[in-house]
Amino acid sequence: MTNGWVDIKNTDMMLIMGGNPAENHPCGFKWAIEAKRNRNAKMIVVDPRFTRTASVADLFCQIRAGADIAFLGGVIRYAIENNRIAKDYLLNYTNAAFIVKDGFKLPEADGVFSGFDAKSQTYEKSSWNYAGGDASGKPVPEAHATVAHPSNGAPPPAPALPEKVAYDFSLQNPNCVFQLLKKHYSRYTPEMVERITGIPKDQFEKAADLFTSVRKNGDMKKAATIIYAVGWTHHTFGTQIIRTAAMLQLLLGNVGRAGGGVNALRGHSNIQGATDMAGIFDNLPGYLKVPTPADISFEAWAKRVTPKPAKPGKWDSFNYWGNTPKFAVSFLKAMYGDAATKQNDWAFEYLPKVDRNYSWVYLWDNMYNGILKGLFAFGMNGVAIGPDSRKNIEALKKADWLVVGEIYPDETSEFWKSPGITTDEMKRIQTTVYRLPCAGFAEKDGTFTNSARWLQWKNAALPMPGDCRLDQAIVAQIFLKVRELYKKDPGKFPDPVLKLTWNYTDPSNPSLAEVLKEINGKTFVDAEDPATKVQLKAGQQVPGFAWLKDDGTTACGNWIYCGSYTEAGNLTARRDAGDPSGLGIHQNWAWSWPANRRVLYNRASCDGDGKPWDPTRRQVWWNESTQKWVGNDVPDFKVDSKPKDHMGPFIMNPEGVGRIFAPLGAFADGPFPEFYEPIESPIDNPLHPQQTHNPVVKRFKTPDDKYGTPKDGYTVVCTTYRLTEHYHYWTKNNPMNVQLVPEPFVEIPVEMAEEMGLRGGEKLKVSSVRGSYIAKAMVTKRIKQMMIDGKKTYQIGIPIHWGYRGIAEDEGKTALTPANLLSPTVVDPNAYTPEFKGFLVKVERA
Amino acid sequence: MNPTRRDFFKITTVGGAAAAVFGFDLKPAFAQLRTLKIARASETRSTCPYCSVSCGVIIYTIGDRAKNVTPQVVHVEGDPDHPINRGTLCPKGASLEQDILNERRLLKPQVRRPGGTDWEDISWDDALNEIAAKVKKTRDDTFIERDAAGHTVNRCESIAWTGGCTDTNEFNYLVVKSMRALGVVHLENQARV
Amino acid sequence: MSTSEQIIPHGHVLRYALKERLTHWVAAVAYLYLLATGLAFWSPWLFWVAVILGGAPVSRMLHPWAGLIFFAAVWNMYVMWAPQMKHTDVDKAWWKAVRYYSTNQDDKMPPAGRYNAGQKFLFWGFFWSAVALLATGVVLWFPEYIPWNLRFLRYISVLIHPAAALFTVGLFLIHVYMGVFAERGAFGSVIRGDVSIAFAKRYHPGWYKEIVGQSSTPRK
Amino acid sequence: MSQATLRVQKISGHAGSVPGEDTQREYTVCKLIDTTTCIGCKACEVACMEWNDLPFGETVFDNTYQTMPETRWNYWNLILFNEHVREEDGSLMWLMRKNQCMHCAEPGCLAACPADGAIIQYTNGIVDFQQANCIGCGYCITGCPFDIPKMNPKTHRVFKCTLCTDRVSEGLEPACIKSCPTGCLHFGTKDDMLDLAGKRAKQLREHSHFPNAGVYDPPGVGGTGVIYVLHDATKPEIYGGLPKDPHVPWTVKLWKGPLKWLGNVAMVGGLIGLFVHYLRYGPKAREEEDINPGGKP
Repeated sequence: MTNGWVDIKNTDMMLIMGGNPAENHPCGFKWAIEAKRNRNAKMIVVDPRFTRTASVADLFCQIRAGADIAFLGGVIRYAIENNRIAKDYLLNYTNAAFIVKDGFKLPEADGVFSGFDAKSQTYEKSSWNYAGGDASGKPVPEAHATVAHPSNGAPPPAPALPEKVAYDFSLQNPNCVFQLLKKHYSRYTPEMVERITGIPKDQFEKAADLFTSVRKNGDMKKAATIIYAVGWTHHTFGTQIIRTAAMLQLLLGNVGRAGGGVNALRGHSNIQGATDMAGIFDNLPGYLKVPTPADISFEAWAKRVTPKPAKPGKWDSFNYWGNTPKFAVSFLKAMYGDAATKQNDWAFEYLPKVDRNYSWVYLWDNMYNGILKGLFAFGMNGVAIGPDSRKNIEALKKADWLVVGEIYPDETSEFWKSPGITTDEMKRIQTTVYRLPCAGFAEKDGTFTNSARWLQWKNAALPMPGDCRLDQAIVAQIFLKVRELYKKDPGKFPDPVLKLTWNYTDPSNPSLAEVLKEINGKTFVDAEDPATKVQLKAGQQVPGFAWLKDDGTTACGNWIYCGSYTEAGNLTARRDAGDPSGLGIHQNWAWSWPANRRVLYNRASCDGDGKPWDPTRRQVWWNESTQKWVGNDVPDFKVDSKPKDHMGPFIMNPEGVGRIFAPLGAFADGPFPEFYEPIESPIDNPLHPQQTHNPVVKRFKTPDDKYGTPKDGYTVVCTTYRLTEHYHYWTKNNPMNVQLVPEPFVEIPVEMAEEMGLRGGEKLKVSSVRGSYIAKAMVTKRIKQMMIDGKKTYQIGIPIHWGYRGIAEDEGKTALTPANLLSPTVVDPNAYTPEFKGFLVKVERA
Repeated sequence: MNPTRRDFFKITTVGGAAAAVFGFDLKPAFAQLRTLKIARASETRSTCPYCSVSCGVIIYTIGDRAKNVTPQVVHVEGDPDHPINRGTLCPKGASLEQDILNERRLLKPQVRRPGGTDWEDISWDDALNEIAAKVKKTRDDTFIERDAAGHTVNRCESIAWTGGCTDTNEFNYLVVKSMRALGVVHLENQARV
Repeated sequence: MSTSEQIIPHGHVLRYALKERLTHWVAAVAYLYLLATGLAFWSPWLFWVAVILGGAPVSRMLHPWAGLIFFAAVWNMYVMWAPQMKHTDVDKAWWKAVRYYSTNQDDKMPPAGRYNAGQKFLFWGFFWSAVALLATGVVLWFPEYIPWNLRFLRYISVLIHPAAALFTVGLFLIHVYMGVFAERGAFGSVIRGDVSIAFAKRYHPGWYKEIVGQSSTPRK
Repeated sequence: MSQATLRVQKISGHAGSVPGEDTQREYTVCKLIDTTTCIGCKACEVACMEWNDLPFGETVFDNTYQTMPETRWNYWNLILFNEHVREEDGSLMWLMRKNQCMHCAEPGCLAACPADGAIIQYTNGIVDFQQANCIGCGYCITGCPFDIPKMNPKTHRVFKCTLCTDRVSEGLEPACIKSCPTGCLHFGTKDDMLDLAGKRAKQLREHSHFPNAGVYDPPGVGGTGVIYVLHDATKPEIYGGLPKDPHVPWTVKLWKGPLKWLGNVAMVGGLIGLFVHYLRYGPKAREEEDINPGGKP
C-alpha cells in the first residue's frame, strides 16, 4: 500500500477492483466503511462476482475475470476526454510532459510495442526511452555512441535514460507521454470496454463518471483511492493492471495523498515482509537487485543497479536509489562481517549470481525436470497452492528429499499419499520426506510487516505443545550442522557457509530481537551526522538508513528496515496509539518503513509551493520559516529541498516524477499497459485478434502443462478466490471455521444452472484441460451470465480452501480435489505470479 | 469473584419454610452468576497471523505467569488499542483460540522413507543430522561455480527454499542469510503467489 | 361381565369390576399428578408444588408421561364404557330435572341406568378433554420440533391445553365431591367394587332393575 | 451503565413482587445493528461461540453463505443471507442480517415461562435465561415472536444470547459487538443507539438512494434491546423474515392474562361453591343408609 489501512478513512472515492477486502481483509475494510459513514465517500466495486464487498458498494459492475486493463484503460480515456485530470500534478509530478524518443511505437495495429522479437518472445526495449533534451527541453538528436562489445562476451551496456530529458509543458507534442497516453487509450471506448469486459456501456460510463468526479472542474481537494489485491496480480498481465491503476491515479493526482494512493492489500500476514526481506529469488533484502553473472565485480554490480538522475534540466531529482552501494555494502557486511572487506570486494563472490528465472512455477518446473533435488517447505503448501497441483505432485515424486516445517498435516508433506496414488506407486516414490513440527504464531515472537508497511512486534504467549521447535531454531540448527560438516569436509566452495556471521547469543536458537537488531544495522566506528551533529559510538545501532556507508563501516541486514531497532530500543514494539492529526497516521505505533513514513510520496499531497492540496488533510508541508518540510507524517522527501528547486516527489525514480510512461526495462511487456486476454480466454482479443495474449508470456512444455481453448469445449471462465470464513489451506484444520463453511462449493450463475437443470447443493464437476474439481453447486444471482464480444459467456467461481488433508477431508466430506488441479502453469512476465484467475473450464453434473 | 460482592438477588420463594421439611432447596437463585472468564488471565499482545491487516490480538492464558503454571490459552480477542483493528477481528481472527488449541497440531518429527507407505517417528537429532547431510551432499554434487560463459555464479540450483506467509521478518532474514550462503537460488515465498 | 355375577352377598351389588377399578385408579393417580404439576406450571403461586414433587424439571419431564398414562386409562375407559355412555331419553329427562339432583331430591329424578346423565357428561368431558390435552400436549412436549411456519400449532396449544385442563378441573372437583362427599358409598364402590342395594336403588334404579331382572339369586 | 449491581426487574414464573423493580437508576443497554454496513463476515458468530465456549456442531452446505438455517441452542448468533432484487431498478442486493435474541422490553419468552427465575430481565434491559432454573418446558419458544430460544435436546434446557451479561456486568461490551470489523454493530444506551440509528438512516435516505431507510425498534414488544438500521424499513421481511410487527402471540397473552384469571376464579370459585353446597345440602344420603340398607336384598 502506498497509504495505510487507517488512511482509507480519509478518502472520498473508492474503486475496489481485483480485491474483495470485505471478505479477505474485513478489519482493514472498516476504514472504507468509516469513509462512507463519515465522509459520504462513494464505493465502486468491479469484480467478476457480486461479493460481500459489493454488498455495501454504491455501484457494482460485474467484469469478466482478466478484463481489468480494458476497464481501467477506458476510465483513463474517459478522464482525458472529460478533462477530469489533475493538470498541475500531472505536469509537475509525473512524466506526462516528457518527450519519448522517435522510434517508439504503440501497439495499436498489431498488438505489440516497438522492438518485439517474435522468435524469442521478448522486447528489445531501447526505443522505450525518453528523448534527450537541451536546456529548454527541446529534443536533441541522439548521439550515435559506438557500442563497444566487450571481448569477454558480456552483453553490451544496457541503454540508459538520458540525463536531461526533453519535455513539452504544453502537452501538445505528439510524442509527449500525455499525447501517447491519450492515443494509446483512445481505442478503449465504452463500446470496446463493453465488448471486452462484459460491463454494459452505460454502466461503465456511470462508474467512470463517478470515479473521475473527484476532479470535476479541476478541483484538487478530493482524493480517490484504488484498492486491489491478488485479483489483479493473478494474471499474465497482472503487473500491468496495477500499473494502469497507478497511471490513472497519477492522472487524477491521487498518489501521495491522504485518502488516495494505489493500495495493494497483501493476502497474508507477512508476505509484505517476505518481499521486503527478499524471501524471493530476484531480490536481496530491501529490493536490491540480485547480481547476475555479468556483474563480474561488486563495482560492476553496483554500477548496473545504481541509477543516475534523468529529468528535465531545470528540475531536481533526489534519485534515492543513487545510494544503492551504501545499502549493498552494508548488507554484505551484515552477511559476512569481517570476512567482507574492500579488498575482497565485500565478499561479493559469496553471493549466488542469478540470470535465470527461479521463481515459483519455474521452481516446480525445475523439480519436475530433475534439476531441483531437495526442497524446504516451511509453512508453504506448494501442492495446494499450485498452480497445477498435479504437476507439483509429479515434481515432488522426482525430488530426492523434502523437508516440511508445519503445524498441521498438509497436502505437500503427504503428496506421496495424495488421492489416486496406489500402494504400489507409493512404494516406487523415492522421495524422503521429513515433517518437522513447528511453532504456531502464538508461540513465537518477532515482527510481521503488514500491508501498510508497519512492522509490529508480537510476543510469545505460551509454550509450544509436544515436541515442537521454533522455526528459527530449526533453521539455525540445520545451518550449524551443515557448517560443521563443511568444517570437517570442505566440499564445494565452503567459504560463504563457514564465514557467514552467526554470532547470536544462542546460535542454535537465535533471539529474534537480536536478529532484528542485526537487520536494523550498526556502525563499526564512531560516526557523526554532519547536519544534526548527532554522534554514534562504534557498535551502536544506526538510527536510520541515511547513516549507512559504502566504506564498510556500517552493517545493515535490510536498509529499508533500518531505523526499526535503534539505540532507542525496539521501535516495532511501540504502542502509542495517539493520532494528533486525526488522519490515522499513528506515528508512534510500531514502526513503518521507510523511516517511519506512513504515506509514501507524501510530498505529492502538496502543490508546487508546498501547501497541501486540501488544507483539511494536512500530511506534510513546506515550512517557510524553518526552510524545512515538516508535517504530521514523516516527509517522504529531502527535508530541505525548497519547492522552487522543483525536486520531484517520487524520489525513488531517477526522474523524480511518477511514471505514466515506464521507460526501458522497467517492464517486460510494454511501457503502457495494453489489454491482453488471459492465456486461456473465451474470445480473441477484440483490440487485435492476431495478438490475443501477452506477447512475452511463455508456456511451459512438460507433459503436465496443457492449455485449454474454447474449441476443445472449455468455454466457461473460472476464477478462484478465498472466503472470509477460511484462510487459505490452514483453517480447514480449525473446527470453528469448518463449521462456518463445511464443504467446498462452486458458485455458478442461475442461468447456467437452469440450462443444466441443476439445483443448488447438487454436485458438479468442473474440468480444465489439466484436471477436475468436484464440489456442490451454489446457484446464485450474484454471478450473472455475460455478453463477451457479443457471445453469451458464463463465469464461475471456486473458493480454494480444500485439499486432501483437513477436518472435512479426513471425515470424507469432500471429493479431495484441490482447486488448483485446474489452474494453469503460466505467469506474469514481470512479477512471475501465476494466472490463478480467468482460466477456462467446462462444467458438468457429477 | 465473590458472588456476595456482586449483590445479585437471591430470593426465598413461598414455601421456603417447607425446605427443611421436604429436604428440597426452595430458594432458586434468580440470577446465576456467570463469571468473566478472563478476569485474572494473563494478557499477551500478539499479531493475528492471517491477512495483511495485522490486527492486534490479545491472547488470554490461564495463570498469572507464576513459575508453577503452564500457560494454556483460554481466549483470544482483538486488541482495542490497536489503531487498525481497534479490538475488532474477522471470523478467522476470532477463532484463533482453536488454531492454538488444535488437536490436529503436529507434535513430533516424522519421516517418510523412500518407498515408505507411512510416517515413521524420528528424533530431532536424527532428523536434523540427516537433513544436514542431504543438504551438503546435494550442494556438493551440483554446485555450479562458473556458468558456460565462464562467469562466476557460485550457485546451488538443486536446493530450494519455499517460505510461508506467516514467517516473521527475523526468521526470513535468517533464511535469506543461510540459504544465500549455501548458494540457493530457488528461494521463493508465498509473497509471489 | 355378566350381570348375574354382579349380585353379591350381604346386600351388595358389584358395581365396578377389578379392571374398571384399576383403570379408574390409574387414571386418578395420573390425573392427580398431572393436576399437581400442571397447576405448578399454571401459576407461580403454586410453583412450589412442582418443587416438592421432586423439582420442576422432573415435573416437566414426567408430566407428559403421566399424561400418556392418563390418556391410556381414559382410552381404556372409553373402550369399556362408551356403549354405556350413550345419550338416552332418560338422560334428557335427567338434565331437565338436574336441579332436583343438585338439591338432593333424588326421588324426583328419572330412573338413571348404570350411569346417570351427569356421569355420562363427566365421562365424555374427560374423554374429549383428554383427547385435546393429548393433542396439544404432544405439541407442548416437543415445541422445539414444531417448525417456525407451523408455529400456530404451538400458539393454539398453549391456549387449548390449559383451557381443557381447567375444564377437567371443574369436572374433577364435581366428581370428587359427588363421589366422596355427596354420594356416600360411591367412593367405596370404586375401591371395593360393590355398592349397597340401597345405593343402587337410590341412584341407579334403572341399572338395579336390570341386574335384578337378569338374576334374582345372589351368588354364594 | 455500570453493572456493579446487576438487578432484576422481571422474573419469570415468580409469585409476588420483584425485588429489583424500581430500586435503581439504570440505563437500558442496546445493541445497534446497521444492516447497511454489515458484510456478513460472521466475526460476530465466531466471537459469540468463542466467548461463550459453545460446542461446535455439524453443518451442511445449503446453497448459501449462511452458516445454518437458523440459530441453535449452541449457536446464538447467526447472520441471515438473502439475495434480494430491488423492485425499483432490478439491481441486486445481498442482505445480511445478524439474527439473535432481540432482548425485548416486553419479552414474550419471559411472559410464557412458568419456571420461577428461569428467565429474568435485568434493570438494564437484558433478558437472560438461567438454565439452572429452567425446567425445559419450551414455553419460551412459543412466547418468542422472533424464533430465538432453542432447546438442548439432551439436557432439556433452553439457551439463547445472553447479551454477554458476564461482560456487560464487568463494564465490557458484548463479544459480538467488539468483534464486528466494519462497526455495523454498536453498543450503548438505548437512547444513544436510537439517536445513532436515526442519523444513519437519515444519511442513507439523503446520500445513498435508500428513501425508505429506517430504524427497526418494534413497538409490539415494547421496543427491543437490539435495534436495526434497514435499507428499507417498510419491508423488514426481506431480511430473512424479520417480522414487520412482532408481538407476543395473542394466544399466549390470552393464556397468561384473561384465561389465567378466569381459571383461577373458576377453580377457587368451584371449590368454594362445592363447599357451600355441602354445607347447605350435605350428602345425598346418610352414610349408614348406604352401608346398612333398610331392606333385605
